[in-house]
Amino acid sequence: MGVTRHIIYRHVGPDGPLGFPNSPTTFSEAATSQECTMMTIGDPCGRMRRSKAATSGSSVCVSALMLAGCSGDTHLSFLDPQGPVASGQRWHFVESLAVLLVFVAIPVFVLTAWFLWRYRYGAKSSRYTPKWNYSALLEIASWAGPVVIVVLLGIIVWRATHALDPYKPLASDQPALRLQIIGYDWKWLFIYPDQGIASIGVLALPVGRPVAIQLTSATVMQSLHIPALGSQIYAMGGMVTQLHLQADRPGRSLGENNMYNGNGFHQQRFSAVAMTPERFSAWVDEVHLHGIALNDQSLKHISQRSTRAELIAALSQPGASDGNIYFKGATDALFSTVVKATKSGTPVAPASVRQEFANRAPLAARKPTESATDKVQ
Amino acid sequence: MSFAEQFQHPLGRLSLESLPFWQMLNDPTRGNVINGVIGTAAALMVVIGTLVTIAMITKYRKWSVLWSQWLTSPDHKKIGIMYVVLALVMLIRALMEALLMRAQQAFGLEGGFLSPDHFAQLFSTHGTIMIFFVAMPFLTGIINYVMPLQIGARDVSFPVLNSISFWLTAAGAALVMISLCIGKFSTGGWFGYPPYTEASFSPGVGPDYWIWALTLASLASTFSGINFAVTIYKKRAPGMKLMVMPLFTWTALCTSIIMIFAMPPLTVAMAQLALDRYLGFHFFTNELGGNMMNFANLFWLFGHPEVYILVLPSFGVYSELISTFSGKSLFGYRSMVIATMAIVALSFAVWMHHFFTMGQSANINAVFGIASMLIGIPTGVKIYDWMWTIFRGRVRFTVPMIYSIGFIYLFVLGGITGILLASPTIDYQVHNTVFLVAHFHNVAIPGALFGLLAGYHFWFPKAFGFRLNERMGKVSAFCWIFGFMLAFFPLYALGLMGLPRRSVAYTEPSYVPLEIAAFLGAILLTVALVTLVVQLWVSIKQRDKNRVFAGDPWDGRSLEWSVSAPPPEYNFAVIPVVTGRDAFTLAKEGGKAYPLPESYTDIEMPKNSVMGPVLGAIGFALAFGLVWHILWMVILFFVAAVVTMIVYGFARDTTRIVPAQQVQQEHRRWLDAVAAATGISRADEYQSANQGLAEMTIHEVPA
Amino acid sequence: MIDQFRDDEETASRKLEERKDFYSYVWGFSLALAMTLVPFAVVHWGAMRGLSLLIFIGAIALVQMAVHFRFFLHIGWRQKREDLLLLLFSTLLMVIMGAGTIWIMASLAMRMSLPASP
Amino acid sequence: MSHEVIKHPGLNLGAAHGPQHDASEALMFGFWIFLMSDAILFGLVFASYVTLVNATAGGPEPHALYDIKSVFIETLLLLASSFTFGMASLALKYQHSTARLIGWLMVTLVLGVTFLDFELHDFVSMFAKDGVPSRSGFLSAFFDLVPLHGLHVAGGCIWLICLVGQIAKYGVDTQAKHGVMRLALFWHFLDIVWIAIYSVVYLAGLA
Ligand code: HEA
Ligand code: HEA
Ligand code: CUA
Ligand SMILES: [Cu+2]
Repeated sequence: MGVTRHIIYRHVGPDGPLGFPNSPTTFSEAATSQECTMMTIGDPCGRMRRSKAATSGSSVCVSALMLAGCSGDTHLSFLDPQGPVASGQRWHFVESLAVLLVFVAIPVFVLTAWFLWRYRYGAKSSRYTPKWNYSALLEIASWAGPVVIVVLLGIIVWRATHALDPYKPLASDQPALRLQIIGYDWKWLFIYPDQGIASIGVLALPVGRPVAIQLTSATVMQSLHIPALGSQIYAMGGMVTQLHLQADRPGRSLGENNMYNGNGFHQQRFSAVAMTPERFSAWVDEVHLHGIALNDQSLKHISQRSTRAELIAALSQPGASDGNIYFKGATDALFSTVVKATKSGTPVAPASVRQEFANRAPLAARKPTESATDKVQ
Repeated sequence: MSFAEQFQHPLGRLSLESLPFWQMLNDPTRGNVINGVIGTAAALMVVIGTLVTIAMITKYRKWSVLWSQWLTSPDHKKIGIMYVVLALVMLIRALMEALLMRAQQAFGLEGGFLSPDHFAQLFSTHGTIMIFFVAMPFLTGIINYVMPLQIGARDVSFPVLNSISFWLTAAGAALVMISLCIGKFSTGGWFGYPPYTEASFSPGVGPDYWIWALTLASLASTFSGINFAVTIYKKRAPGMKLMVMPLFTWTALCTSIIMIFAMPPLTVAMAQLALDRYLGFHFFTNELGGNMMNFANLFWLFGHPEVYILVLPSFGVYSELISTFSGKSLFGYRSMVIATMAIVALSFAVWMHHFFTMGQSANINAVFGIASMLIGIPTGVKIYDWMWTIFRGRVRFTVPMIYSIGFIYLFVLGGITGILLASPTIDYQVHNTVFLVAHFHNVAIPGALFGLLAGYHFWFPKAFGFRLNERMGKVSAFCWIFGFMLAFFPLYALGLMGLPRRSVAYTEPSYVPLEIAAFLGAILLTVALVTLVVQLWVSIKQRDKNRVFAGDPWDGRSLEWSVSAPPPEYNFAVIPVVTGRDAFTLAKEGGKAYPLPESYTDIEMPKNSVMGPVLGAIGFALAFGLVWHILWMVILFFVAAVVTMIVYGFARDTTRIVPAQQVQQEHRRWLDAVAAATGISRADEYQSANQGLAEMTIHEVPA
Repeated sequence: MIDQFRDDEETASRKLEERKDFYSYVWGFSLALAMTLVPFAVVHWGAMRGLSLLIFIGAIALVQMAVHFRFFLHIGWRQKREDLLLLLFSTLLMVIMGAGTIWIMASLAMRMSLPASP
Repeated sequence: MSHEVIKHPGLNLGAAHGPQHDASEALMFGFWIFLMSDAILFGLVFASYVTLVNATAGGPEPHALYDIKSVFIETLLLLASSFTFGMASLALKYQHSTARLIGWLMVTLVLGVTFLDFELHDFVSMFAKDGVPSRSGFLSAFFDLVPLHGLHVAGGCIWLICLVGQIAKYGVDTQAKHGVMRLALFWHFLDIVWIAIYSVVYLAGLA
């Protein structure tokens, strides 16, 4: 960390999402801070260390809610699936890879090596037929082999693509949890419209219940990806995409943006934390109690081009001290408002071309955001 | 500021701030200093490199030779060589950038030494350069050099247009180079998706540099494609029917067809983005009805066929090599041709697999996924036919052959990961992770670049009259192969571990060992390149020992081996008559490889033309003016371009005559040398005894 | 004398050819004119509506293009094979690219609008 | 004679022109390929237009902007110019007087320039109705597609003038002939593009 001025955002928060100073929780301060220390030491990946910016002002960390999330490493990969979508994808991946290795790679590798050795220049006794260049049988085999493989794969692919379409709601006896996600530069805002809360930096999910997500972007194109839970999907300004996920067991998974969107791109990460339904509702209550109001003013800050750490500094409010930010007062209308606003932009009225161009912001005036972020890096 | 005002200042947007060290001097924070130093060093290399080159040319008084023998030459062979040199120069930059990126990521746990902005410029320029200004010029150069010789033609159909194509490419390359010294390049990656690259999110000059560089390259490629296609259709030697053409020529034809039809989507995408940026249109903006998804659509309509532009010529090279160095005629010629054409057709029908995750219906995803997999069929046929060519042959493990073997193994792996990506379900997980980065390097390097490198070793003696040092070639080849594996296999694992591409840094300590391995791989690749350069130097030193004037050092099979090395400017003293596939081998077998013509005729050749350099310079200046909003420059050079073309329309008398007598003299001198040379067996290929005359030894060995 | 005769014959056949060529342009022009007028009239006086009108316009346009290719660009079956193949191949690509684009963009547009009720 | 294979698209010079006829083959083929590449370009601009045609973003819509009568006249002008260019081609092929060739070419030029004039008027009247390209995605697409064709026509006009200049200077030599033949292809090709614009943009837009 000290080597450079980069602040790489670490997952300080997920295990203690509610880092409100002096938050009157049901957990004793002593117990939690002790636990924090313990976990800080015990965390094999050193994930508990905090960047200075993020920790400032935080003295207490309520992590009991998140114990499960803390217990292991972050799940990075769909090969270590935490839900039905990812495990379906893993199975499909293994199956396809096996077909390809067994029927494509191995035959080519073995035969080529064998031919090369047997028919090397020095080999005097192997057959040599310099003019032989056609054999109907071999030709047919060369075409038919791949055809068969592709047909086989094609069937698998057709089925898997439809089964795992991210737009397809997951079958479940529980109603899906609605979630709306807005991509900002360089953070995701997770809105729980039915709970009336929102968060940045941590995505809390109840275990065993499908999550129906709508995504949009308030800026450029982004791609939400939580490998251990399931698919990635683009989020685009003025548009709404959908994603369905589910976590099967408590745990913390890596979440990120996969579509480059500027200097803070690599810091646009978060933790998807799956927890038991009870803990989830406790978490929701907690956020209601201590979240920052999601109003015009905080939204103005959020929509700046800034990393999460910069945003926290800008908000300069308690409730953000563990590196994540929690909001109360999120409404159902917010998401569609953002979609519409992004889509319409600022209407331009003039009748003549000259005026039309006059309305565009001067290039020089558009620059500053870049230099602002340079400072932090 | 209005549109007119933006363009009002005589220097447009140019200012001292555009210099790479400006920020460092004004705000000397640590990060700024590191970036400033790297940037300045890079800019200095460009400037000093240019100055030194100019000084050397002046010192040795080579300007007039350079001008009249090379820069204005319409000779396809010289243009071909200039393309390869351009590729090499650009490669040096792109490789250094790759090395920097790998170093940054190796130390990228929590930071590293590069600023995100700098890193973004690295991957954007690296990708752009490698595709448009390394791979494309390299393959265009090789096609230029080899194809007319293979079909028994004296030149391409439109030699001046050929020169113009080259100079437009060079202008694009120069634009990318100058972005190091003045201003910045785009940070949007090689496909620069809007709205990120729109004026509202990237107001600087970066995307403009990228737009105009690509536009120049795209125009040039369209012209090259047309030129090659017409040449192949209309200038074949008598008897060279389509189904008799060497496979490299076939792939050149197919590549040209892709160039002709795949460049328009790129041109449209670039033009529309430029309209957005310059005139406030709304093609790809968020607001007012813009639709950035159509940019992705247009770009990949170009982008996917483009990757087959990269790989098809190499497929052609492998076909020639494997047949030559197995001492056997190519297995399944007809299948090979059909497969190549199938790849061309299919390449236009799969573009959507680059944005499976955009949200379209599962039906569309599945259709395009399966269509992508179909490409595995013709590609597989090619792989198998190469294997059957080796089968019952006599394989010589020469440098080009080592590349070919490396290719077969590694490309099959890369193809397999391509097939995995073609499954939407899997793509949903690995799209835009470094798994994808591993895939495309895995196909682009062993597929496209190994082939071009092998072709370089194969045809170098033809172009320059002496062979390359074999031992160093082998060292280099093995460094390429193992360096590649070390550099890119770890990325597959990293991608599966969730590392997004274009990450300047990461927080996961478990990535570190793999990242370091990849860095070592990149170093090994650099060693490979250095070895290649040293090899060239050593070979030039030893050239007198390795002359192959007779022209046929490897027992070649097609017409290019039937002339002297290097060939005369008119290629063939007398246009050969072709009787079948492997035309030269047939001639050798029939004892008619070196016929003595009864008479010679005058040969009409195109005169030198300044059109290429002039239009290249104008194109560069026009693009530069556009990038920096320098109005007078834009107008001036636009008018200049139009006027130049009008003036050229009035040009008459553009050919000159090589007198029959001169042709006779040169041809006889070569025939004498052939007569004086001793044929050597394949075992002695790498001895000094190899003067370019192959001993005819076809002894079948029955079962 | 015989030369003279041959020349005459040649001029005669060239005259014939010229007439043929000339009428090709006349035919092309008249047909094209008709096919410009008819859809114009239909649209202008509202003789048809909706989808059927669009199909009608499209069909006439395609026929008119074929007419131009035939009578102005002189594309026919006696063409060199590569010229015709090129045209057909380009048409194929245009269909793939155009139809593909519209298919994909329509699907995206449909799946990406803001759901009516939350 | 008439059983001869046609060597290239467009009016063939025919054997009477000797080597000039043979030499035209590669040149015309090259130009034909270029036109096909250009056709793809137009095709994609059309596809962009179709995807954006509804993206009016609250701005003016086709009905409010297009003037079908003016477009109809433009179409007639272009059609007539294709015919007059055909006459020029005949004058070239059958070696009529140079004056006749130039005459037909000039008529074509006048028609082309008149077309451009009408088109510019259309654009100006659209501007007056707030139909500027920066108003919406739809208008962006419109002003990409239609003026692109217009630019091609303008380029054709300049080319035509140059050819007349060459003929004036060198007479109807090989290069002038090949120039006229290629311009003919270009001109007729632009006509075909215009039919698509006429139908897809204007007629369908007003339907
Ligand atoms: C042809 C294409 C090509 C080639 C050859 C390479 C070569 C290399 N590439 Fe690159 N790369 C791209 C195309 C290519 N790349 C593209 C398109 C991107 C994406 C950009 C984006 O994100 O937008 C990318 C991105 C990319 C990244 C960014 C990954 C990320 O997004 O996180 C990295 C990181 O290290 C990388 C590394 C390398 C390395 C180490 C090499 C090399 O070291 C490998 C060695 C290869 C060579 C050194 C060149 C081959 C040799 C010759 C041509 C010989 C010439 C000889 C003569 C002329 C005689 N590449
Ligand atoms: C030379 C370049 C090259 C080549 C040849 C290929 C070849 C292939 N590519 Fe690759 N690809 C790229 C360059 C290339 N690609 C680049 C640059 C990108 C990324 C651009 C970016 O995002 O920056 C990319 C991205 C890319 C994607 C998008 C992924 C994403 O964005 O998420 C996909 C998805 O389908 C894909 C698929 C394929 C397939 C199916 C092939 C096939 O052609 C492979 C066929 C070969 C084989 C299959 C092996 C041999 C076959 C056999 C031995 C026969 C038997 C096998 C079967 C029947 C399966 N490629
Ligand atoms: Cu766990 Cu703090
Ligand atoms: Cu692709």
